[in-house]
Amino acid sequence: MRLTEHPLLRFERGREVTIYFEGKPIKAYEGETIATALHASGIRVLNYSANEKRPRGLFCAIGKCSSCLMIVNGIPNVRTCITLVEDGMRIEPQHGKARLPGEAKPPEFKEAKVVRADVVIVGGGPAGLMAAIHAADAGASVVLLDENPMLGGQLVKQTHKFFGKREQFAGVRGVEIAKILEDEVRKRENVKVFLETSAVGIFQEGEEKLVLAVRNNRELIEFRGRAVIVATGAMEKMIPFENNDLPGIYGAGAIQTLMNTYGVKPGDKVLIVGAGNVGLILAYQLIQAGVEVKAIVEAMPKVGGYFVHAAKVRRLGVPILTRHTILRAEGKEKVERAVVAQLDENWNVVPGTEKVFEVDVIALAVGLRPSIELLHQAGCQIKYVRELSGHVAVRDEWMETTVRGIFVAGDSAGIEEATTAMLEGKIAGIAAALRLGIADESWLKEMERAQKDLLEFRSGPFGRHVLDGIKKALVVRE
Amino acid sequence: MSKIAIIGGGIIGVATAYELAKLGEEVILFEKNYFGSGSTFRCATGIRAQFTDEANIRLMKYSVERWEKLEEELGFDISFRQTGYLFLATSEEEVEAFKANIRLQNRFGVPARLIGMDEAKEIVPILNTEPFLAGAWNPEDGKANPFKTLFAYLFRARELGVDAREHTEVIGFEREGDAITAVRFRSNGKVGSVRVDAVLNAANAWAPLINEMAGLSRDLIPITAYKHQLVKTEPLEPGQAEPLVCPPSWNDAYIIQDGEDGGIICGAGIEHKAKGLDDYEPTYDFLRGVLEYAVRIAPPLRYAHVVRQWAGFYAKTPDSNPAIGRLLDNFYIAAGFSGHGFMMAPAVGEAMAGLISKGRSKVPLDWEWYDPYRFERGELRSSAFQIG
Amino acid sequence: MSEIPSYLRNGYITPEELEKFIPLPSEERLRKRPVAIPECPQEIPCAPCREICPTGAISMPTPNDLPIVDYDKCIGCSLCVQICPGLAFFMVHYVGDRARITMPHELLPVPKKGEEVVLLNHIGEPVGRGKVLTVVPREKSKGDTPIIIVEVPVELAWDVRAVRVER
Amino acid sequence: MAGKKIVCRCNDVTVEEVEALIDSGVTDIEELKRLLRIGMGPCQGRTCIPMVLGILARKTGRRQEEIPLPRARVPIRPVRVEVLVGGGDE
Repeated sequence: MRLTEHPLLRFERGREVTIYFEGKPIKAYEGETIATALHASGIRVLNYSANEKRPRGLFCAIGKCSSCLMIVNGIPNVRTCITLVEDGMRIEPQHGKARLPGEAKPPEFKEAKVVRADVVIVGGGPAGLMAAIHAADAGASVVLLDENPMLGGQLVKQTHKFFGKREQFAGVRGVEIAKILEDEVRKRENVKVFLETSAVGIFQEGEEKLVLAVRNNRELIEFRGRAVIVATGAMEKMIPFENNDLPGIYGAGAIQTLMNTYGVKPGDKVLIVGAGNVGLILAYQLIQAGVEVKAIVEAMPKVGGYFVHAAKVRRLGVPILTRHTILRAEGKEKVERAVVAQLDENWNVVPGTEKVFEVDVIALAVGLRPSIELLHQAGCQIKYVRELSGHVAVRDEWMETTVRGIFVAGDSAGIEEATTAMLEGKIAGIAAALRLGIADESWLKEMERAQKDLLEFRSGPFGRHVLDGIKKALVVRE
Repeated sequence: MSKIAIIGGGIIGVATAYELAKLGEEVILFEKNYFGSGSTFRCATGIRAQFTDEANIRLMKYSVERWEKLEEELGFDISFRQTGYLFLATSEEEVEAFKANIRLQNRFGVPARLIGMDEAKEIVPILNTEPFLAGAWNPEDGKANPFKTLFAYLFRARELGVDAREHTEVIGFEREGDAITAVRFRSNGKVGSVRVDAVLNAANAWAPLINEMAGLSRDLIPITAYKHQLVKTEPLEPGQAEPLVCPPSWNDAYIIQDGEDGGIICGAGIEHKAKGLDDYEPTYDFLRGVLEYAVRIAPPLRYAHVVRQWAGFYAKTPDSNPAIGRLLDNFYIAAGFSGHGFMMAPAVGEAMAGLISKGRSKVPLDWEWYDPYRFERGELRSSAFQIG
Repeated sequence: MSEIPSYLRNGYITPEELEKFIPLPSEERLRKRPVAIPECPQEIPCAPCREICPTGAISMPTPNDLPIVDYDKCIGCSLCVQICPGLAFFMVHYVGDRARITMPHELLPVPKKGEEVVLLNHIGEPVGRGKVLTVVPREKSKGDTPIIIVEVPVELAWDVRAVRVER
Repeated sequence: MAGKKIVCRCNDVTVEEVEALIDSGVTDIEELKRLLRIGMGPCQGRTCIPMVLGILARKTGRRQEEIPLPRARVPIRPVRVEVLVGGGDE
């Protein structure tokens, strides 16, 4: 199930190690997650749910959904989708709620490590990276933290080339853009990067903002700064259908992680739900990884993503069933087939139109929503804006939220594209430096240029929708 | 039949509404936010009769008896479990104090007893026995789900005709002399008014504002909102820390396993005065401070994950005992519970309903002890211990 | 539902529908030398084709406009095919009773020059077999996309848009 | 055999359970959350809350804009107790 060749990607695996699943040895590679290694060995059921004991497997692959909790070295509730393998690890599936180990030593109380900077940026995707580059160039000291072991956010899974203009990396693959931006960030001495570091809360302590974070699931770090830029990206939406929790049903991003980050095939035959850009791009990536895509179903009467992405998979033989929905997943402990049906104009299932697809994977690409937990927790005003795909923080033209000194950029400000995320990141980075009195006047012009580029990018039919949404999310400051 | 307005849709207000309806009274209940949003849903779920003074012991002994039958009476699963309270002593002096308390509690029928650490470890498998000398243990103490309890009362109250309105804020009273004749309220931007025969102020932390509307001083019942914070872990298998476990000498720190989802709730007396009645902001010092105690009480807790931290109010009076009784002609109060409202609600609701409807109640509630005018007279009670 | 264009309902576009958005070259032009055909009927914010074109043959006042190729200026260099992020550019060249289709090919295996491959139409149906004339591997491509030139019967020039390599 | 439509993975709450409670008159998201224990498991509401908001909007005819989002709390992702105390030094 591990990919050895790929038309666009090279997989460099770490040292081979052995982990034990229910006592059985399993081959794994350093640098990959427990769930990835288990998946590569064909293990789909990771736990049985808390109350109903329903089988559950990998779903989000980014540590958010709780579907992959297992007992690792005797410790329960470990998120195996973000925990890296270590030689000799003992892994057991969890059955229901966890029992803590009977005895333990009380841990010593220790002061947390403190890291200070002018600007603390949460999220090392396209928005966060651009924010870091520009805040740093404008004179600010910056710390950039990201949950993942590598910078780039979702860019690292994107094998397709980006749209836009050349200066916005048009025609360059997402994976390559990630490398370019990372190089730029690493070049700057006034940017410190903390990987595998999750922000878990923002506290306001006087003039200072405390971003509390956990590195490697082990170390508590207090990032203290005067401005915070939240560029935490997006999370996939879920939809209700029968047995929507069966192992073998994944968020599209999880499949991209398995396949493009770790080089593990998600399965052999896939049904994709959703013909937005994510679903279409995923279909193409699956084909590139040698996986058969049986069909894409889409509830809307048309392809929601860019036509050119649809055309790419159509000419490779993938049907797109518009006005269709998934009714249920079937299978004992994992997906064995998917049942879809046609919808009428009132979104009701048309009787007698059921189709069965024999698949072992169902990929959900039913949309993203902004990850706003940190902003919400920090007290920023939040508003539901349909055009931005969910709840977003209210902000001004400088991307500053209603809490002074907290800025937002990228998908966490509204679902768009990496290109707009980069431009918003640039604006937020400069704005933070300006707000702190670090950047000089000349940076205002640079920021206005980014604002103009954004407006141009958004001036087409796709972007206009977003512009309507942004109007609703905008506060005008005196 | 009189018409009685209750202000505050927390556990005290809703329980009293139910009890009044049982007595045949007409009740209208106002909650400015959603039911339970003030302090009830933010509480640590504990119920105990292990107090250190006669009034509270007797009241809670009675309340626990009501709790035991509440699920059946209300016909709703409220997750009431008598899993006990276990106070732990860290010094010989404390052991002696525990013994004295237990003697007092035993006098009023509370079956508390002193236990050794071996027995404590059987009751709480993840307990760290090493720092403690002995435990004060009452197996009849327990816990319940605050939200379900409130809704159980509410559903029954509504069946009995109570007009319970949420998102409806009381904005003033109409009075004739000392008597309140009508309540003015606002809901969805619209203002309304309803004629009433009596009013109960069950607004706890917000009670001084209601008193002011009735023409009384805000300071008559000096209630101060203190943020009492809690930290909770992910759901865990039941049976690991069921009782409320508290070494009082460790800044009143405690742990208790949620009776419904099994998450372990951690509290401590690390307190902050609220900046305002909308200041529910959890604080960083509490997050780390409470867990420092919690892992010393139960070291295996180190492997559990914290999923949330929140703050509620301890609506505290100067002696940490509530103000319960009549304030004016037809204006009553049951507020300032200082952290004990949830556990006391079955008894207090019944007592208040009796007082308002008939001028008396069979509930063993010491009206003098809880007299709302005691603060004005400067007669403070011995401080009630605040856990739960 | 009549307002939804059929290319969005189906996910592919026929030459007839494409021509409503983008004028197609004459047969004469198609026989002269390879000519770039953008199968790009949707206004999306994207401009690399215009930016890379060495003769300025692609007009696009703003990135959200459709690419309109001036077929007289187009020299058939294939840079647009290599760079197009949507893999929507193709080149067509009529040679006798054959047509040479230049297309991106980002799949494994990459065909070899001279290899016979299965020809696929817009919806992935096999419509015949054809010979690969040229392969520009990814390393040599100016747009990071490998491209191939396939020879097909001239009547399939507007159908064939992908190939399957069978080994 | 009809399968369950799961809204909340952490507590196995189904679409039908959410709908039934709304039908019984509980239409405040905060109340639904507490009665069903949605958003209180280890995923902290990331998967379920948006779906419940959608169901609530559909069933009550309210627009999503009108339904307040339950407050996100510290920590926004689960953190092991030992890390908060002083760093897990396994």
